Amino acid sequence: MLALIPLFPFLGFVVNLAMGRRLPKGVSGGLASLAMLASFAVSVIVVLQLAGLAPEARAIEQTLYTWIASGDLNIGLTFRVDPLSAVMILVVTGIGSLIHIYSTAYMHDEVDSEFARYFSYLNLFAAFMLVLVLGANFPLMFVGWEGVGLCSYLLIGFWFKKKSANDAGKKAFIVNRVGDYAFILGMLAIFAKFGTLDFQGVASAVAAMPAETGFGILSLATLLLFIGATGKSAQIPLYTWLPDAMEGPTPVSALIHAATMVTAGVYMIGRNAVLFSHAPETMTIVAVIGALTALMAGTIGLVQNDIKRVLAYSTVSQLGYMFLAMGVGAFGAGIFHLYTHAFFKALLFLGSGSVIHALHGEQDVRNMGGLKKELPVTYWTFLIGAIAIAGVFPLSGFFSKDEILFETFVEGHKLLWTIGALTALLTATYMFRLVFLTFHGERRHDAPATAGAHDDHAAHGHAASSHGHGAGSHLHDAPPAMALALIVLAIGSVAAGWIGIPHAIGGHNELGTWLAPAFSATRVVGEAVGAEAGAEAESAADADRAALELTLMGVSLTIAVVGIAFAYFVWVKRRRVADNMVREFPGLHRLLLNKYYVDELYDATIVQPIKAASTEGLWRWFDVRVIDGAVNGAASIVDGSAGVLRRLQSGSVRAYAGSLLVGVVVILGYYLWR
Amino acid sequence: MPETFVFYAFSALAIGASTLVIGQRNPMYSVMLLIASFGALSGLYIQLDAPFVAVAQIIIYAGAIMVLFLFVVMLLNAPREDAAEYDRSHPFAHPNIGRFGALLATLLIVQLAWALSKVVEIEAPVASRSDAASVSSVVEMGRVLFTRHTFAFEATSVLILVAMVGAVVLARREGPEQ
Amino acid sequence: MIPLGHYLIVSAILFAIGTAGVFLRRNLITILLSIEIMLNAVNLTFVAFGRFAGDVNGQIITFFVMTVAAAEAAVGLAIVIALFRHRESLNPDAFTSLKW
Amino acid sequence: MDTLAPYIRPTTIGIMIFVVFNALIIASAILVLAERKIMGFMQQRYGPYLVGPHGMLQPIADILKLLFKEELRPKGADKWLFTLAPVLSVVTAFVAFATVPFGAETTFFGLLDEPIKLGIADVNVGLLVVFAVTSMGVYGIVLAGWASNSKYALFGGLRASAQMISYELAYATSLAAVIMLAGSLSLRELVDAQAGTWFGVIPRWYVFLQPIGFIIYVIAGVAETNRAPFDFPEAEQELVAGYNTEYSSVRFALFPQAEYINMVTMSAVATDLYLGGWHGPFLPPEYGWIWFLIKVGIILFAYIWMRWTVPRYRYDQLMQFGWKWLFPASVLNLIATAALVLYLDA
Repeated sequence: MLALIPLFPFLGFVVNLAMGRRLPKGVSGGLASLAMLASFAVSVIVVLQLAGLAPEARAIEQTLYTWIASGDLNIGLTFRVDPLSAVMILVVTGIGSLIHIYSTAYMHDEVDSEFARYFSYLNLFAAFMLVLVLGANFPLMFVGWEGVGLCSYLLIGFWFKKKSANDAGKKAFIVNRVGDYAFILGMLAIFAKFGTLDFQGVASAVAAMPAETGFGILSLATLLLFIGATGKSAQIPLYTWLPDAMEGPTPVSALIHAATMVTAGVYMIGRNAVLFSHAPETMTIVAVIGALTALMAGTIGLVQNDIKRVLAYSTVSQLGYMFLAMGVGAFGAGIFHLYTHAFFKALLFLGSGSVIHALHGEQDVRNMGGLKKELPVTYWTFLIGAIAIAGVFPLSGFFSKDEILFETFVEGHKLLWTIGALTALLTATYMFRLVFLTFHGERRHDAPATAGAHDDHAAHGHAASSHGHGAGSHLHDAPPAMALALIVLAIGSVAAGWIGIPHAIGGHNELGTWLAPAFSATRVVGEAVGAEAGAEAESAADADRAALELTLMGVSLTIAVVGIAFAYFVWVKRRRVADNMVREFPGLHRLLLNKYYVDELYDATIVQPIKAASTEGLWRWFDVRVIDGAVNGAASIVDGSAGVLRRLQSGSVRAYAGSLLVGVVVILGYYLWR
Repeated sequence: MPETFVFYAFSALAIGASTLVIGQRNPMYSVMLLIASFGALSGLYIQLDAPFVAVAQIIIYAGAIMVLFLFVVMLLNAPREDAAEYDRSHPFAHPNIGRFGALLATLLIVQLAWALSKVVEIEAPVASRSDAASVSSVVEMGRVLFTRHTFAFEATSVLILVAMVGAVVLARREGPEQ
Repeated sequence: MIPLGHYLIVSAILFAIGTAGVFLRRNLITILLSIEIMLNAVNLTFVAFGRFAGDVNGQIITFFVMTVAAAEAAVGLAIVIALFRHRESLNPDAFTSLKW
Repeated sequence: MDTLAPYIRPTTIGIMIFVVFNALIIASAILVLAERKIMGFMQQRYGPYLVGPHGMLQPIADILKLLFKEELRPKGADKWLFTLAPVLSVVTAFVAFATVPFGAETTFFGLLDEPIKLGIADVNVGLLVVFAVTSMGVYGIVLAGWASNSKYALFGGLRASAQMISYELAYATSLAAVIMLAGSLSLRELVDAQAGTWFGVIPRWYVFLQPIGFIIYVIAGVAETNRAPFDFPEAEQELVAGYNTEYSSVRFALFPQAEYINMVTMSAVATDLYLGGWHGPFLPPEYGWIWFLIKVGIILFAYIWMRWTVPRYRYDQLMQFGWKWLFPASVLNLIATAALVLYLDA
């Protein structure tokens, strides 16, 4: 049963890969979407089964066969679904299917073979993501981990004729490698420590021991794992690939770089909640990194002009939120935010995608504006998404973000809370800056399109030719398939939060209680750590805590409103203010515009040295001298020896007979001596 | 005693004939002398209670193989050995190599002598069933040949076939008719 | 009867003669004849040992040796003829070049 | 008498050798005459008629003539081999008869107290010995052809060697069939295996079991003895006189002598193998040798008859016939016989 969930997309991938170029678009695209829907259906069934079980016993396992068995290392190809992975598979398959459907319309201008290739990649990605989520042990998860990395490379570089796309793909791949390396090391450390790689086994083993004080093996392992997570989930220091990943098709950005893949890191930490919660050092680091990332990305997002880049940075900062939650031990809150974020970020991306689609590849907000009337569906859905992410009651973003902030505060990290609050402000501001620049005000098509826009245009080439008229004349709104996805997601972004309504305002935080067992150790030692989750549940009951929560809610709500108002004031009322600010602080502006020069820094400190080393050392010296030397040396040795041995081939019968006789004498002598 | 005398006579004949075979330049004589030596050897076989082998020796060697040699000698009209002309070019012309060869030969002889000295003088057959009849019976020979050595027997048949084809292919005159 | 050693000595001498012939003669036919001598020396050894071991295996092996000798003679002589067609000579040193 | 006992057997054997030797010589002499006479009759003429009554003494005249001829040896002929060749051929011819039995054991009407077997040597592989020695006979001709340094002689020698090698195969194979039937290699046992009759009328001769084998044997025998129609080594019309072109006087005389003796040997062996040797009706075993002589005489007559009636083949036809018909036929015959023997034993 479980195996079917990743199997369906995989079959779709195989089919599309094998015969996709011969299939018409409708078939290949429909096939892919069907595969996703099927696996979504299966996931729903599975989750219902799961819900049927007792809360403490919620886990369904399926072992296909023993994958690796050597010594005491025994790894089965085992899928396990528990409350946590249940949420994940729903998110992945659900939002994944929506995005598939969306793509059938969005990618419609591609030729058949490209279209099929796109969908085969997309299906493959989904399959790997599901393996990652369902894997019951580290190696299996790592398979999915690597697989989604591969797929993101393939999809980011989908328009491989475009150099920037290729570079972005390679960047994503290589940066991820760094994280994966750390991830492998972490796995090894864990195996060295516990002798098993099964999540349950590790969890129960850890739960048996007291929380680590100081920096020990646990902290090391978890830290390594976390570095892996930063690679996959775009945190400092490995976040730089995500903004560039916007080179890929917009649905890809939505699916991979907002909804699912980037959340893998968060999921991984949640999956090993017990382990992490026993390594306070790492937890602190996670929290700090998360907060910093959130803030930094938010500031950058404030000034970017590429609509998708802004979204990308907002993704980074939202992920920062999630890590913050994880770091402060509020795993439930983190996953909650992951879940809600999946909805509204996918919605935002798809909305931006429909905008770009309508404008034939225009991505620069400075060339947009006033699209409210032309693209009503897009506008309203986009607006909903923006409100949700800004965290306005009662949309989904509000609950999750607020829970995170509350937990942070409760755990006593006042500073981190402040940063979080500030980031919330920034979020509201740049999101609505985006909204206002894109949809309000007068249209600014006279402004010259950016080079990037032109490249994109070339990539979409036939897009322009297919709708004959250029930007500026009448635009058409999202076609039905896209509209469907947008609307569903909009509903999701509104309602998704309602399963996590805190007790303070009369909710029951179903999600929290649902997830609680997943973050405790195995049923046996469940109470040891389950206390934390349970504690949250019952302590929420007492009043002052509720009061605190309520005040904090108010604070964050006001923050959101203030941010929105500020954005409105600056980018709708007083356009000059923005320009003045730019003129006032040119250094700051340039710094932010160039993303703190991080890319340049990496390029100078890492890329160039490696390049030089491999050119001079590996190529010029090792390859040319050592390897080629060895090869040529062997050849010349053979040549020389052959030159000597050739003299034995005299062709003279007597010479041969002589050698024969030597052998006779020697052998006979040997047997005589014995 | 007569058999000793016969033995020495045959041995002397075989050795002398063989020596002469390699001792002179006319291949025709070599062939004839070799036949003589084979005859002597078959005499020795008879002394060893192997009459069948003795006769087969005559039939196969003297009767067939040697006729073949004779035929070839006559066909090529047996040119005398042209000793000198290649010797300068030959690698063995070098004296050191000649000395080495001589050393090798002496070594071989010494080893053979040594080996023979190691052979205890077996006066009588060691096996239990050593009567001449059992050893010389053709029936027994055939039985063993076709039971224990069947595979070798078949293998030799294949070998002969291959040799026949090979000989035909090699000796066929590739002329204009191909 | 005649001791085993005597037969062995005879066959050893014959073998040595054959070897010497292979080395000393410069006539392919004579060399082939020398090889025949060596084979017969071996045959004698086989038969002698067989007789003194009291079974017929020695004689049977002798037959196999004869068969091999026949095959060898046939092929060898064919080769000799073929070579003689190329060079009007039977001197092995005339054929030192491995192809022409 | 007892003191003589140990010497009786050797002396009898010596006497027998003497008798057989002279008998063979005389037989060859008779054959010379017989051949010419029969040839004459076949060609509607008298043949030799002057020397003695009905030219009976013609052979003696021929021998005397040859003895008094001058011995010529061509220049450049190989001295030793030229002399060795005829001797070799005639010696092999004589030796071949050594193991051929020609009569049952007899006491010569009580002259000897223990009976002896008529036949010089009785080897348990006698048949093979005959075969081996006759196969040696080819050397005489080949050497003669090579040694006399003449192209006709050389051709004769070459032909002889090729022809004999070819036909020995069929010859030996047809013998093998008989050997299988009798289960022995000793000629005497072979003959005794043919004693008695089937149904009291048909003698148990192998010729009735081996008709094909018998025919093959005879043909191959003719080829082995270089008789017409297979007399290529001395084909007059093509090579003056073949291998013995250059011979004269006694050396020349030895070749036909050897040829006739070989004929006798062939016939004797044929008699022993296929015609039941000395076994025959009406005569007591002591007189079996008379039967033997009769049978041999019949076969010899057939030889001569064949020579003067069948024309000579062409050489390639000879080879074709030998390899493509005679040899396969004999092999098939052998296989059939083997199957038969297996069937009867089982």
